[in-house]
Amino acid sequence: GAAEETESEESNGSDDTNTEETDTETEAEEEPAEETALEGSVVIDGSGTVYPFMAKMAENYMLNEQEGVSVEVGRAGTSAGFEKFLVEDGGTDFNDASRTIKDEEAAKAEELGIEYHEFQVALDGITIVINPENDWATELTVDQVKDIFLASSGYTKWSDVDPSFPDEEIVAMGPNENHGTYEFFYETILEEQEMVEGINLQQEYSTLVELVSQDENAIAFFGYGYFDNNKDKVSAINIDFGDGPVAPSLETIGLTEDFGYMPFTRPVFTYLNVGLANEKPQVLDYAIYTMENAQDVAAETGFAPLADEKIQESLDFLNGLK
Amino acid sequence: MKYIDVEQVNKNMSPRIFKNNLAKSIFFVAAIFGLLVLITLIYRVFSDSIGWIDINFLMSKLSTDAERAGIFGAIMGTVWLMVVVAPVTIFLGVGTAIYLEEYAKKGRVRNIIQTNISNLAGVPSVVFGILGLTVFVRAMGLGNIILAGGLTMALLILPIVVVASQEAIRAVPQFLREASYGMGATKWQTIKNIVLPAAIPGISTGVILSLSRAIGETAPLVVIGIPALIIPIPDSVFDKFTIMPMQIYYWTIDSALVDEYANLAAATIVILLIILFLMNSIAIIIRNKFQKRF
Amino acid sequence: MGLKNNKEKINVRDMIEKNKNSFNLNSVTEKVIPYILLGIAAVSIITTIGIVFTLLSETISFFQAVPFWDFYTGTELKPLGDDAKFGILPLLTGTILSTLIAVAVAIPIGLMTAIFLSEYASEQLRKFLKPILEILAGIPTIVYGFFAFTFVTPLLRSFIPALDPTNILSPGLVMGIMIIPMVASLSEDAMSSVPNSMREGALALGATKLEVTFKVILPAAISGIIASFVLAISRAIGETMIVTIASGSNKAFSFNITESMQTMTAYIVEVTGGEAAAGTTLYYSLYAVAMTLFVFTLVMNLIAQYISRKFREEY
Amino acid sequence: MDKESSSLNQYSSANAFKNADTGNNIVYDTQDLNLWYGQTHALKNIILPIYEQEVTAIIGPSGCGKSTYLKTLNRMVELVPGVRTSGTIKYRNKDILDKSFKVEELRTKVGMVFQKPNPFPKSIYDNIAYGPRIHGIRNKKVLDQIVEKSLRGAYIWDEVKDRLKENAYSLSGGQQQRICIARCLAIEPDVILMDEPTSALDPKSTLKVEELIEKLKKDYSIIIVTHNMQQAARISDKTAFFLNGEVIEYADTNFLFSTPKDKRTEDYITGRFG
Amino acid sequence: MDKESSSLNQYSSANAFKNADTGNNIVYDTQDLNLWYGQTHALKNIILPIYEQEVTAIIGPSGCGKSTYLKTLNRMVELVPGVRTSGTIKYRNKDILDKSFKVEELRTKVGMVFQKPNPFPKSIYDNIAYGPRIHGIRNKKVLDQIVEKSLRGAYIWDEVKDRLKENAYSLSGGQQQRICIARCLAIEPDVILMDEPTSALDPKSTLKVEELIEKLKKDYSIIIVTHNMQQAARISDKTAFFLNGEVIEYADTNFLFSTPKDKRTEDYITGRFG
Ligand SMILES: Nc1ncnc2c1ncn2[C@@H]1O[C@H](COP(=O)(O)OP(=O)(O)OP(=O)(O)O)[C@@H](O)[C@H]1O
Ligand SMILES: Nc1ncnc2c1ncn2[C@@H]1O[C@H](COP(=O)(O)OP(=O)(O)OP(=O)(O)O)[C@@H](O)[C@H]1O
Ligand SMILES: [Mg+2]
Ligand SMILES: [Mg+2]
Repeated sequence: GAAEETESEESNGSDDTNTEETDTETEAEEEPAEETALEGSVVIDGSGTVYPFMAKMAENYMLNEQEGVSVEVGRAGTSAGFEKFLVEDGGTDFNDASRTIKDEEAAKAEELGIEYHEFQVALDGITIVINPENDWATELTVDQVKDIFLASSGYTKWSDVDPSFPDEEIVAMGPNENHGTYEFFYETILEEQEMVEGINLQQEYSTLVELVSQDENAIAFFGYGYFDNNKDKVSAINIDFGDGPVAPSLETIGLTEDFGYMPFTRPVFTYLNVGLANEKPQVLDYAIYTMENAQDVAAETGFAPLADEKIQESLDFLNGLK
Repeated sequence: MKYIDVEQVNKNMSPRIFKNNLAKSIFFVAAIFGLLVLITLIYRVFSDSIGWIDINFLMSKLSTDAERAGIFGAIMGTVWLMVVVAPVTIFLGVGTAIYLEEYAKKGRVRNIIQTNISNLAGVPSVVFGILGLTVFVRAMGLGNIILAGGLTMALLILPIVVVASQEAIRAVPQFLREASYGMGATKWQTIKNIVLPAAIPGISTGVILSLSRAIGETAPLVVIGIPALIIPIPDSVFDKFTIMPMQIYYWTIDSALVDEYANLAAATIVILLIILFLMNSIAIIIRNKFQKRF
Repeated sequence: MGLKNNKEKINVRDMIEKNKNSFNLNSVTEKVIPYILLGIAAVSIITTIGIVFTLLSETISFFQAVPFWDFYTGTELKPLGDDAKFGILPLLTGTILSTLIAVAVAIPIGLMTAIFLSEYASEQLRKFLKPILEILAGIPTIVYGFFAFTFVTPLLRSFIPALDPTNILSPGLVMGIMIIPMVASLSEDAMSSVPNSMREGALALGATKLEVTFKVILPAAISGIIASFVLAISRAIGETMIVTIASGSNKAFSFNITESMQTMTAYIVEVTGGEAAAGTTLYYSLYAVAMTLFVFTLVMNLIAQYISRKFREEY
Repeated sequence: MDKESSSLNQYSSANAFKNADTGNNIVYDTQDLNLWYGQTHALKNIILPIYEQEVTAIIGPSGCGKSTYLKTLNRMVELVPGVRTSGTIKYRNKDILDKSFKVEELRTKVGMVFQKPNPFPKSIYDNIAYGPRIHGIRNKKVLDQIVEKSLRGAYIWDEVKDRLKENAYSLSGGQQQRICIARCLAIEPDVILMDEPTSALDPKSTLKVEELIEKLKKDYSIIIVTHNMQQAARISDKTAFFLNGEVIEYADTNFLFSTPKDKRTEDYITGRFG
Repeated sequence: MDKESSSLNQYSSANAFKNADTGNNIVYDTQDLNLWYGQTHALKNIILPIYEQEVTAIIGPSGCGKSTYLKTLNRMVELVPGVRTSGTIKYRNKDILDKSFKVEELRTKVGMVFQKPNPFPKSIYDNIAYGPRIHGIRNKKVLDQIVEKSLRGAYIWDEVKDRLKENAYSLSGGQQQRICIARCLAIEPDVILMDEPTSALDPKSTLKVEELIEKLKKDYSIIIVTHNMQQAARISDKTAFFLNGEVIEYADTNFLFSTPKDKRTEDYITGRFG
C-alpha cells in the first residue's frame, strides 16, 4: 500500500523536458544529471536472456551517467527473479523477464501490496540453428520446424522431414526448462504439445553452441544473440512463414507489424517496483535511462530494438512518477 | 636337514629383482601422471590467457566489454571474503582444536565432536551453500553480501582448520608440556605460552591451505547467488561482491555470447592459480622451515 | 634452604608466594576457559544440526507432494512443466557413474603414486613430487571443469566419435584426476606410518621392495588405504562444478556414459540458480536431493571412519 | 626386602623427621603407595623416605616403575589418563595425593629434570625466565638477575652469557640439559627430581652434569633415577632398588652396593640382567 | 689401538681365512671401512674380522656407530638417504660394498634381529613362512616343516605351537623377539646380526634369548651389538669396543674384559661413562 506514495515533488525539476527523440534527449539530459549526483544502489535480477542487455545498460549507466550509483545485475532466471522481486519490504528494484508475469506472481504482488510496472525493453527472435556443414536444411517452413521438435510428428531422421534430406538421425536440442526461451518455444511456438523424445535440453547456451558446432545432424533453438555471436560456429535456418524464407536478423526481428520474423519474435521485459522507484531517485533515474537507451543497447547485445512508440509510452509513464 | 635350496633361491633372484624394477617403473609413471596433467592444464590455460593479462586487467573494474574488463573487483571481493573467513575460522578452528586436544577427556563428548568434524569435512560444498542460503542469506536477512558468503565459507573450511590445528597441537612434544607443568604452570599458561607458540607453524600451514581452498571454492557461492554483474569495488563486509572463481564461471558460460570471455576466464584462472601457488608455497616454506625443531 | 636465600638480593620464593595471593584472576581464567572452548567446539555440532534441520524441514514438505517411494524409484525427472515428474534415479545414475569413473582413475593411479612415494622415491624426488600433488589438489574445481569441457572432451571425441560434447565420461575422468592427490596422500600417510622396523624386518630377509610393499606394507596399512578410497568416493559424489560445466544437464535415465547426464550436485546448482520459487515442489525437490546427497556422503564418511578405527592393525 | 626400608620407615611413622645419621629432615615420606595405569599395577606398596640435602638414587631395570615413582612425587603422573593411586605421599608433612592439594604449588617447590633435555623452543633467556614469569614476576631487572643467578647455579653462565637471545636448541645436548637444570633453579625449588638426566648425554657432558649435581646437593634435596649403577654409586647418598614396581632394597648407597641384602639386588648390580 | 686388530688382520690380508686359535674361517673381513651420513663421519677406518661359528660382540657407548656397522654388514644402512661408504667388506671373499653385488642375495644369507622386536602384523605362521615364501617356496607341507623347525630352533615351538594362526603381536615382547629370530632361521642364514636384541626385554626373556644365542652359535656366526657389558662378557667369544666410530680395541672377550689395553676401553667397561 505504501508504494503509492508520491515523493515526486522532491526529485522534481531535474528535467521535465522530454522530447520524442531519444538520441538528442541523451545529450540534453547529461547536464542536469551531473548536477544532482545520485548515489545508492539499484538491484536487478531475473532472466538470463535479458542479462546481456541489462548488464550492458548498467555498465553504461555507471560509466556515463551516475558514477556514484551501484547497479548490480543478477541472472537467477525469470521465476527466481520474481521470487526476489516480490518480497514484503523491498526486494529487487527490477526483475528482468523473458515472459510476462504469471497470474500467481501477480497475485502475490497484490497480496504484498507491491505495485509494479512492466516494460518491454527489446525484441528477441528464436533462432533455429544447425551445423555449418548441414547444407540441406538451410530453409524450412514453420511447420517443418515445429514437426522436428514435436513428438506427434514421429520424425526421427532428416529424411522424414524431406525425402531429399540425408537418412540420418535428427539430433534435437535446446535450452532447458530453466529458461524463458524454452517456455516461449514450448508454449507459444509449439502450443504446449509434447516435445520429441530424447531432446537434449541444456542449462548453458555455450554448451548448445558447442554441441551444434560439432554435430552435423544437430538442430537447436535459442535466442538470436547467441547465434549472432557464433556465426562462425553455427548457421541459422531461414524460415518460411508463408511469404518465402526469412533470415533472422535484427531488422527482420524488429519488423513486428507486417512481414517479418514475427511469429518467432517475442518481447523481453523488465519489471519495475514502482514503490521503490518512488523512494529511491536512483532507481527511477536508472529506469528512465534504460528506456532512453534501450534501442541502442539492444542492437549492441543481439536484440532487435523496440519501436519508438513503445519507448515513448514507457517514458511517459516514468516521467509521471517524478 | 636343509629346506632352502640355494640353487633354486639364486635362480629365483633375477626374476624377482626384475619384477621389482618393472613395478618401480610403473609406479613412477603413475606418480608422474599427475605432473603431466598439471603441465597440460597449465599450458592450456596460459596459452589462452596470453595477451590478456596486464596491469589494466588487474586494476580495472568489471565490464561487459572484454577489452576493458578487469578483475580488480573480484580480487577485492576475495580479499574481503578472507577478511571474514580467516578470523572466524582461526578463532573457531583453533579453539575447537585446543578443546579437543587439551581439555576434552577421552569419551563421549570428545568422540561426538571429533566424529562430527570428520563428517562435516566430507559434506559436499553445495550443501554448505544451501545452509548459507537458508540461514545467513534468508533467515538472518543478510542477503548475498560478503559477510554471508564469508560465514558460509568459514563453516565449510572449519573442519580442515580444526584437523590441521589438532595435528599441530598433537605434534608439540609432550615433554614440553611436562617441562612447563613441572615449573608449576597451570594448564592454560602452558597452552598459551608453550603449546600454541610451538604449534603455530603447523596451524598456519593448515590455515593457509584451507584459505586457499576457500579462495577457489565456487559451488557454495553459486548457490548463495552472487550478482553476475557487479562493478563497484566492495569496501566493507556488508557490500555485495564477486570473486575470481565466480567470474571464471560466468565468463565461461557466456563465452558463447562473446568469444573473448573465454580468454578473460583463462586469464582469471592464471591469476587465481598464481595466488594459490604463492599461498601454497608459503605454507610449504613454513612447514619445511619449522618441521624438525625439537 | 633458608641459608641460600639470604645470600641473594632477591628472593624468588617470596615473590612467588606474594604473587600467588594476588593472583585470583588466574584461577578464574583457568576455570572459565574450558567452557569457552567447549562453546567454540560446539559450533561444529551446531553447523551439522543446522544442515540437517535446514534440509529436513523442506524435505518433509517435498515428500508431502511427492511420495517418498516414487521419488526414490522414479526414473523420470521432469521438474518443470505441467506434468512435472520427480524421480531421483536419473540423478543417482549420473552421480554413481561419474563417481565410478572417477574412482576407476583415482584409485589405481593414486595408490601406485602412494606406493612410489612411500616405498621407492628418494627423499629429493618425494620432496619434488609431493608439492606438485598438493598443487593438483589445490586447483579449484572450476578450473578442472573448464579443463574437462574445453580440452578433455574434445580430445576424447577424437578417439570416441560417439561421445557427446557434454557427457559423463570426461568430467568423471577429470574428477578422478582431481582426487588422485587425495588418495595418494592419504594412502601414503597410511603406508609411511607403518613402522620402518617392518620394512627392515622384511628387507633383512632378502625381500625386494615390491615384496615388502605387497606382503607387508599394504596389508599393514590396509585400513588407512581403504579409508582413503572411501573418502575419495565421497569427494567424487559431492563434486559440483566439474559436472555442472562438463556434463550438461540431461535428465534422462540412462547408463550410457557417452551421454550428457546430471548429478545430484549439478541439479542443486541448476535449481538454485534457476526457476525455484519458494513453496513449489521444484523448490522443495532441491532440498530432497541435497538431503539424499548429504546422507550419501555421510554414510561414506562413517564407513571410512569405521574402517580406519575397526581394522587398525596392531603393531 | 622390607627389613631395610621398614626399619627406616619407623622414623617417619614415628614422625621423627630426622635421619638418624645425618640429622637431616625428611622431605618426602611415601607410605603404601600403589599406582595403576589402567590395569597395569605399576607401583606396589611403596614405602620410602627421602631426606633433605641428600641425593637419593633410584635404580632398577627398565619398566620397574622408577619414572612412575618420580612423576608421582610432583603428581606429573596424573597427566597420563586413567592413572589411579592409593596410599599417601607426605611432602613436608602434607599429603600431596590429597585432591585438595594444589599441584601448581607443589610443582613450584619441586623442580624436575627429564631424561631427554627439554628446553622450550625459545631463547635461552626466555627458557630460564619462564618459571618466574608464569608466577607473576615481570620486572625486567629482577628477571635479569634471576636468569644470571640460575645459569651460574647450573654452571653454564660462562658458556652462554653472550648468546642469551639464541634459541636453546642451538646448544649441545649437555648444555641443554644444564639449561633445563638452570630453568628449574630459577624458581628456587626445594626438591629437584631427575629422571635419567645424563642418559642422553655423551661422557663429557655426563661428567659436567654429575659435578653439578654434587654441588647442588648442598642447597637442594635431589632424587635421581638412573640406569647407570656406577653413576648411582658415584653421586648418591641413598639408593633404592626397584623391581617390578616394588622397592626391593633401600639403603645407604655404599652399603647397598657393597653388601646388598637381597639376591635380586645383587644380581642386578652385578649386571646379571637389565 | 691398532695393535690388536691389525695383528688379527694379518690373517685376512694374507688370505689365510682361519682363526689362529680355533681354526674357524673368516666370514666377514672389513678393511678400511668409512661411512658418512651426509656430513657425519659415523665409521672411521674400521678394520675387523668376523669368524665363523663364534659370537662377536660389539660394545660401546651410545652413538659410537655400533648399529651403523652392523647395518653395513647386510647393506641395510643404504636405506638411509645420503649414506656414503668407502673401503671393502668381504663376505665369504666377495666385496659386498660393490654395487654389482645383489643385496637381496646377501640378505638371504645374512639374517638380522633388531633391537625392538618387529614381527609383521600377521599370524605367527605367516611371519615364519614369509622368508621361504618370497624365495619361491609355496608347498604347504614344506612350509609347515620349515615353520616347525625354525620355531624349534628358536626354542619357542612349545609356547606357540597351538596358536600359530594368532597374530604375532598377541605374544609378549620376549616371545616376539624369539619369533623374529625364528623368522630369521627359516631361510637358513649363514650369519645372524643382532642389534641389542635383549635391550627391550625383561630379565626373564633376556635370559631365554641369551640361552638361545649360545645354542645358535654351533650353527651360525653371530654378531651382536649390546650396551650391556655383562651380556657381552657372558655370551661372546670376541669383543670389539667402538668409540666415536672407531674400533678402539678388538680381542678375545675374556682378554678384553680382564686386561683391556686401551685406557678408554677400561674406562668404559668399568662404567666410567656411557
Ligand atoms: N603411560 C603409561 N600407560 C600405561 N602404562 C605405562 C605408562 N607409562 C609406564 N607404564 C608402565 O608402567 C610400568 C613402569 O614404567 P616406568 O616408565 O615407570 O618404568 P621405568 O622404570 O622408568 O623404565 P625405564 O628405565 O625404561 O625408563 C611399565 O610396565 C610401563 O609399561
Ligand atoms: N640415519 C642417520 N642419519 C644421520 N646420522 C645418523 C643416522 N643414524 C645414525 N647416525 C649418526 O651416526 C652415529 C652412529 O650411530 P649409531 O646408531 O650407529 O650408534 P649406536 O652405537 O648404535 O648407538 P646406540 O647405542 O644409541 O644404538 C651417531 O652419531 C648418529 O647420530
Ligand atoms: Mg623411565
Ligand atoms: Mg644402535
